[in-house]
Amino acid sequence: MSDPVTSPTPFPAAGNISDAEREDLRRHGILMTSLEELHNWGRSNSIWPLQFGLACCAIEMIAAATARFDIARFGAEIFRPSPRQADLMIVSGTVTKKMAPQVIRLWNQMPEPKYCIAMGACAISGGPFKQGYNVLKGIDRFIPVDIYIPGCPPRPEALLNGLIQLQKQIKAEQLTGPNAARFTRPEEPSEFPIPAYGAHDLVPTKNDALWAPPTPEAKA
Amino acid sequence: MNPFTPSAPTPFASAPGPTVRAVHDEFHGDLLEVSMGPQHPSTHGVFRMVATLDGEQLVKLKPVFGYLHRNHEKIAENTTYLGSMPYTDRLDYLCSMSTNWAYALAVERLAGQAVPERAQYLRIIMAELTRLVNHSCLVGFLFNDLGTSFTPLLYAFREREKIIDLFESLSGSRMMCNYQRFGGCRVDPTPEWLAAAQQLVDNFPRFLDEYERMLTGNEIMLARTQGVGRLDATHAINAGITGPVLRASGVDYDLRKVDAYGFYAQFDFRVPLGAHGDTYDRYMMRILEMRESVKILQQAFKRLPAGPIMDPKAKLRGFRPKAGEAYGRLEGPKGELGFFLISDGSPNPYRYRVRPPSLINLTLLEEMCLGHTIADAVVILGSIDIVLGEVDR
Amino acid sequence: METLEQIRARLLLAYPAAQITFVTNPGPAAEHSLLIEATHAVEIARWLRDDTALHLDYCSNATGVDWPDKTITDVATTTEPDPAGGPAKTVETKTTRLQPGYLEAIYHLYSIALKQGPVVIRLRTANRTDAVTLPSLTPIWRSCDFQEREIFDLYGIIFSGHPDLRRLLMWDEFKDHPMRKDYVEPDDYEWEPTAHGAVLERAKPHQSAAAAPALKTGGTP
Amino acid sequence: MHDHPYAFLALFLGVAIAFPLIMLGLAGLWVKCFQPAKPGVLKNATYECGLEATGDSWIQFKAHYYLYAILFLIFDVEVLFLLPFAVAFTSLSAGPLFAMLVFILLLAEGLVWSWQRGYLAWK
Amino acid sequence: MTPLHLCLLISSGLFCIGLTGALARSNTILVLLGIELMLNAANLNFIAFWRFGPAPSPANGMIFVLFAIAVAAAEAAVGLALIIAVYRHQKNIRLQEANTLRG
Amino acid sequence: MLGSGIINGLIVTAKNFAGSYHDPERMVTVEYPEQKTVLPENYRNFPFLITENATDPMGTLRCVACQICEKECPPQCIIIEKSKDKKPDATGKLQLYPAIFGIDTSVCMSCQICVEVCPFDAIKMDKVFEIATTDRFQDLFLDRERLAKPNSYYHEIHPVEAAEVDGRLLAERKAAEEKAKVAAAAKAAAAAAKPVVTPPPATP
Amino acid sequence: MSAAALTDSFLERAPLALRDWVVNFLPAPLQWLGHHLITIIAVLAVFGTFFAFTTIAERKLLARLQNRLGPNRSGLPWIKGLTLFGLSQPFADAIKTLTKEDIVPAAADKCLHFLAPVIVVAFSLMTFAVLPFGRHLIPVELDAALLYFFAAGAATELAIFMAGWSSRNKYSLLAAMRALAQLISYELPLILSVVPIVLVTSTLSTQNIVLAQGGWTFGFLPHWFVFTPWGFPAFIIFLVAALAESNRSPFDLPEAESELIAGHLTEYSGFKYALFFMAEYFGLTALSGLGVTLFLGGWQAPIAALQFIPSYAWFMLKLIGMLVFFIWIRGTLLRLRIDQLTRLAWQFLVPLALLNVGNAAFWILTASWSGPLQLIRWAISLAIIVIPFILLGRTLTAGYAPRTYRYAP
Amino acid sequence: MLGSAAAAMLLRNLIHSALLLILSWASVAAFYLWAGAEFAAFAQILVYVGAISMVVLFAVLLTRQNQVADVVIEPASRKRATTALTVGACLAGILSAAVVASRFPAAAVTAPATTVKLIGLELMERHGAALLIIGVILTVALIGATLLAATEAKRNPEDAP
Ligand code: SF4
Ligand code: SF4
Ligand code: SF4
Repeated sequence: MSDPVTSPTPFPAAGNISDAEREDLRRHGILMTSLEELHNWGRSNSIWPLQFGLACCAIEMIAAATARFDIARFGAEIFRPSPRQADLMIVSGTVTKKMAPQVIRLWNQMPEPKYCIAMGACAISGGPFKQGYNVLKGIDRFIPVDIYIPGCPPRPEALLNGLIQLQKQIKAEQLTGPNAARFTRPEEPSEFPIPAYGAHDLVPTKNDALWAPPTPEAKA
Repeated sequence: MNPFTPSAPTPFASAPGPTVRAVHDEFHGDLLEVSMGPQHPSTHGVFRMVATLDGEQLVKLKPVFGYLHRNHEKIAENTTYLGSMPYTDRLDYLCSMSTNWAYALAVERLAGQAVPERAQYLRIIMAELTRLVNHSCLVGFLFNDLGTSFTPLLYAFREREKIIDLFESLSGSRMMCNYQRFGGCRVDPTPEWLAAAQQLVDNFPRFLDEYERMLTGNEIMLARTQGVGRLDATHAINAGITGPVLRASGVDYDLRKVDAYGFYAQFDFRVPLGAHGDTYDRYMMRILEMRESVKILQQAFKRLPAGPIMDPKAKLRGFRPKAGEAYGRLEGPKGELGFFLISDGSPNPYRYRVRPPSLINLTLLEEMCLGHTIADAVVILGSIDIVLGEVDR
Repeated sequence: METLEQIRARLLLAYPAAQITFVTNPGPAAEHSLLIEATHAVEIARWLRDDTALHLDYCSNATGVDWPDKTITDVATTTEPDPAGGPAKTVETKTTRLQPGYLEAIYHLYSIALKQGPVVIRLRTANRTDAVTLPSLTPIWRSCDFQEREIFDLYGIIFSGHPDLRRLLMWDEFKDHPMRKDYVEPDDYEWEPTAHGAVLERAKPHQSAAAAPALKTGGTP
Repeated sequence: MHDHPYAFLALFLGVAIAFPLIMLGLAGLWVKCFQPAKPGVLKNATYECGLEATGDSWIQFKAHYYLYAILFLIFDVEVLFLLPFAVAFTSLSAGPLFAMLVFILLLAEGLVWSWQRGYLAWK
Repeated sequence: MTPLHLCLLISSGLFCIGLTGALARSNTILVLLGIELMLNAANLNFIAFWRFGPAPSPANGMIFVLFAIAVAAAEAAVGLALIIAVYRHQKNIRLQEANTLRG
Repeated sequence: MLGSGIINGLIVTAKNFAGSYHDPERMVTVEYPEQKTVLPENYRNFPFLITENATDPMGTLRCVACQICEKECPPQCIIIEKSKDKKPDATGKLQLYPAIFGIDTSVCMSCQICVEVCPFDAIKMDKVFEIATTDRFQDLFLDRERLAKPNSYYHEIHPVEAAEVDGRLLAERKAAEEKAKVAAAAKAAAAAAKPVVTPPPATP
Repeated sequence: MSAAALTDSFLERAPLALRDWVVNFLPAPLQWLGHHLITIIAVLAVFGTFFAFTTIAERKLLARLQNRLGPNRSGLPWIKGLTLFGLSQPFADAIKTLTKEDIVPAAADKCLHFLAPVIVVAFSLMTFAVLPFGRHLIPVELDAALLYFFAAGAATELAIFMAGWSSRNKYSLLAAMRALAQLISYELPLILSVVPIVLVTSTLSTQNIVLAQGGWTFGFLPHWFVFTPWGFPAFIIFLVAALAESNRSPFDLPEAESELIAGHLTEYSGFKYALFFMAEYFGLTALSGLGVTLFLGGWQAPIAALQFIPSYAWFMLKLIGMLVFFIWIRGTLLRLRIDQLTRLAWQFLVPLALLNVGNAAFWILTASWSGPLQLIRWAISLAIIVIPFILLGRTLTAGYAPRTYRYAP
Repeated sequence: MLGSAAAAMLLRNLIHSALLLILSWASVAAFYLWAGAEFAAFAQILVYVGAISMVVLFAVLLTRQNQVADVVIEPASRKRATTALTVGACLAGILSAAVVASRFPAAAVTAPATTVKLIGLELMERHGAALLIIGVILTVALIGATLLAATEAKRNPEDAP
């Protein structure tokens, strides 16, 4: 999904179901779809984020959990300190090159299905600090990101907005068929290589299988 | 009272390297090296402590930095003076207002820039509000480290939101105020804003009372914090520890009094001092300082003069201070926050250096923690009050 | 507090062999400083700390500065008598010389006991390449511990006598000293839709294909 | 098969063990049907705050509270005698009462002794 | 076979396992545990004779078991404390080497 | 006595529990997607470009592509390319306009410096923050078309500030018109030729 | 039984009648089996649901304590726009954890890692067997029911140790050791706090203990043990020990987030984690149930006039009350340190509990005192417990006191 | 019961052994229960599973260093193991033969109705002296064990981290 050209869109846009998909639905039968719906309902209402903050954005993430904004209303206040029980990784803040391997390792150690929100300019692209020599220019160079929330820092409401979008995305996921979600497909990787500390930079500087800058055709 | 005696033995004159305190030991086992952080619920960000444990007891503790090293200084040396101002917001992201001021202070020293009176008052108002924000959050986080299930933190954040709302309606952003300019402030608050702020400040002691009622006398809290993480004055001074942590050790050193920068000399407030230098004292310093801040704020609201908020000679663009250097410092909520600037006459600073209180206050972390349990280490770290944006910059 | 000149005088009395230079600060802040030669730095620092009149018990700030090599053009004007006997001609000979760069460590000292300060002292290395060792002041002021490690990390000054000189901010495998003025940043600007200025230079090689779509979105009305 | 007085407990134990097993089985079934397990070297590595785990955690552990364990063991046994005594308390004569008093005092003395010696204080 | 026979068979089995373990293992903790097992086997016999033996007294067997448990507990406490004390001096819990212990 | 501190704590939390049902001071939750906090006038998120006319946004951009904001933007997230031709601006002067104006919101730090330095009041801060997206490359680079928003929108989100800005602009325009008139009169007097280019009226 | 009892008898017996009715369909030799199985399944179903709602209640109550709303919009699948006040939240969590990938660390002891959650759930469930839920509702009546309860409870901490040790994770190992320390420290005060009741009631059977608390003075002062000078301290000791036994704040050291990440749970994912979670709540519920049984009159109505409400309803109400109290505690207090934890147990609770046993003995021996002597009896009894409480409390908190501060001149 | 006991005695991993032993103790308790000795069964669980196991686990964890080198392979100990096995097997044979061969008087058909109260009465009225002796034993064990376990160890210099 980081590469809009090659990988299929993670879920069909609402109201945009092709004939093949509809056929697929019929084959699934009603049982399958209701199972899917139950499954998605459960998951989307119980998103436990990893308790993990990187920088300033983390404060806004905490603020989103406080009384004023109360992320608990979405069932997502259980910030788990261990990645083993987390469903969502909110990369909230600047990912430095020194920190990147740790972030990726944590992501790897999360069980499927897992989601990633890049919160704030820094997590998306390095943000204001992208000119720094120790700043990773976007966490999506190493792990797949589902939702990007721009802002510096994004308001807590913006995080809630991102969470609602993620819920929508989860609710649209399918268990089987050609558009089956990432975690159901055996060939989709669930762990990503961790870069090593090099003499001048991380080695490698990005995961080529995952990330490529957009090409001119992408726009067309 | 000054604890320093001229003939005091030189602390840490010998190599203060890894010290293994002789732990009174019955069943000495293997030492367990545990990494606390960078992803850890209570390292306040991406700080890492490598703790060597003997059972539950710490025999060694090495802090590891740099997980949030965002190259702030390098970027600032490639940006204009003005361009660095929003970056200072992100240094100590809990108190952007006072960080802004520290930077503005340094640049004003460097360029010999004057600041109008109203702006000085506004700066004091903002800085003290920031202190309230910082200290109440810190206390909340400290209790989180002590093992409450978020309740004090959430109460603290409830109050913080009110102040943050004020900042937002004034400067446009909740956290990244970018409010100070060289020679004044950016926005002039409206009378409604001032009234709202005053009301908030008047109500603040109520919150503090409730907070203290809930926690200060709590037996568990006393047992968890008193006598934990002792820091004596001589060592604290030598290690450059500043701010409430230093004053908790009984040293009377508050830059608001010592340097009397801004208009602090005209305000009537007291500097609380601790006697034991333990975690409890550090906690109480924050509470008492908040009460003093409220006093300062009330005076400031009463006396706020009318007038311009920017020096008419101040320049927004094309700002090129003369060659030279300056070190500006102020009493941030976490300690002495300084900016050291060298100008070579170009629009960008030649050297831009932040003196981060958070980093330097950690100098004696190991010494404070040794012999305590791992649970105490977390609390001691919490009581020092660091913010990683500033530690690693 | 005494002026810096007075301090210098007293210091020279105490350490006649030491070289202590007064460095003026031309800016409005006028924070002048003392340049102290490395061999006596530790003793002088201890003197500054323990002297009863100064009592600089608190080292607030320690920082490094990089002064790269500079080519300085000296214009020497000589008056040459014209061999032809005409009026003496002034000849300008331009000589360029390389002023070798150095690394500098600056310490801001205050006294908490007497509430006075600052006294600024600076130490300089001989050059920027091989003779980059300075004495560590951590044994005198523990607060220099992390700051000197940071200077070592970012500027590459080696502090002899530092108890634990490791990189502070970057990882141990890192080779460069990134705060030096000639540090070359790693080239990782693969995608940069808003490249210009300095960034553009670095992003250019990657831009040709990548940034094109973003730029194309403009167009004339 | 017939109803043994304690058959209920046995059955209860059986069901109590079966219950989590069935749930885990269900979870396993789901994994089999829809969600291929994707173990990996990196994923199954031991967690250590995002770092690579170093050293073994199965070490010889130092536990100050070994003394507590011994105390606990002894007092547990005491409770064992205390309970039947307590049940019979109301119908006992003075002699046994006195015996029990001595018994308890003996053990309490042990507690006081270790307290005095500082074994109850964590060092 | 009567239940009593069954009980006795089981208890003798347990006893022999405990004995074998206590003899075979060189790890002192395991030796101690073997001894505990043997004690358990004895307890089993108490219960068996109390329940299935002739002319049972109402609570005697049980009380003996209680006493036995108490003694076993005391034995375990002292035994393991001893092992730990030895280990601390020796960094070793193997039986053969324990006799080389001196102060 | 032992326990009194704990009981005090319990009383405080109980008070807060009860308060959360009746005391708006204590119950501060704003149920986000349904209820929203009113953003203060000064709130800023990302910049946008002001156009005078909603019907012809690209034709009436206030920006004159002076590139000051591009230079001053601390993280360098603005890109501007000047046009080749000129168009009349609000005051009627012929000005360049940006052929390309892009802001990378995935980098922008919402610092408002671009707004402060812009001499033409052409760039202002928007308040929209619900812009989470799944595609960083497509959605987060805002080009000219997506940045342009009419002046009426500006009035909507920053009423006080916008009124002030418009007042100032109006004054400036008046002054310019006066000057133009004087100049025109002078010119007319001189040559009595050449029509004056009238500026498009600004949308209120 | 009063007249009200006549009206309640049907409701009282309804669950039993239902069971007997179902069992009748089974062939006679299997009836005992069905009888037991139905009881077990009923217990499982009731407390399974109860667990689910406890979690959501905890989240909502904590939220309210913290001035938040808490989960309130889960609703149901298939139906849009329904929120159900978030009551379906636990089911969403259940579905999620059930379908979550299960990670077993490569270094772990696989067998124990698998067994630990099973054992912990099994044994925390086992403790329900002896709780009298109602006048006629008790899964099994044992003569040594209390002993059984504690015996079953002891196994759960062992399982926590297994979990922590088998994960082969440093935080888990520390947690495992803490779990052991906690067990060895708090099992004893827990049992000792119960001994006074055994002294007074001369039985270990839970049902008999509840029966012993029947009756009222003047029709509204129930004869619950918590209202006696020995019962109240015992109840407090029991509460503290119960909190510690079920690893609840302020004794949640094994999973102390701020120090040990998630403690023994650090390496557990998916449903195994949920099982631990479940076991914690089962354990808490069972201990609360025991507390209700022993001190709060079990299923007895608080006022004679309210006897028409079925006994099991009273039991449940009191149980919920206890749980709310525990949640309240969790929302307020901070965590003890491990040394303070053991110290509190051994230097405060155990001596106090032992004294309290003597107190109860005194109470029995002076049962015949009446009139003004009754007052003296109360006074002595209170003195026996209050004076040591104050003295021991002093030594426990010696050196800790709020301080006053000076200001710079 | 037998199986777990045997396995416990065989396993190399001390923790596994200890846990298996706990299982076997628990099954002994189950056996008591089967025999109708309710109080003894729960007492067995309480003391063995709840308390002795703790002490054992602590002991194992405190002395873990040599567990890997707990050698059965070494010739000396292998010899010992074989001897032990033969001794055990012989004894097992003899005992079971004796059991099978012996005749016991007819057993009581129903379990003696033993309530806890009865045990208490019996214990206190008839075995008071024994109780006191047990009390002394326990106290002595307590003091002895604590003393043993708490004596200050000399720290070897190489232990220093
Ligand atoms: S995006 Fe802005 S607020 Fe967030 S971490 Fe980066 S600099 Fe801080
Ligand atoms: S708000 Fe700041 S970062 Fe964003 S475009 Fe404007 S100047 Fe650049
Ligand atoms: S927005 Fe303003 S500053 Fe930027 S180019 Fe346009 S007119 Fe110039």
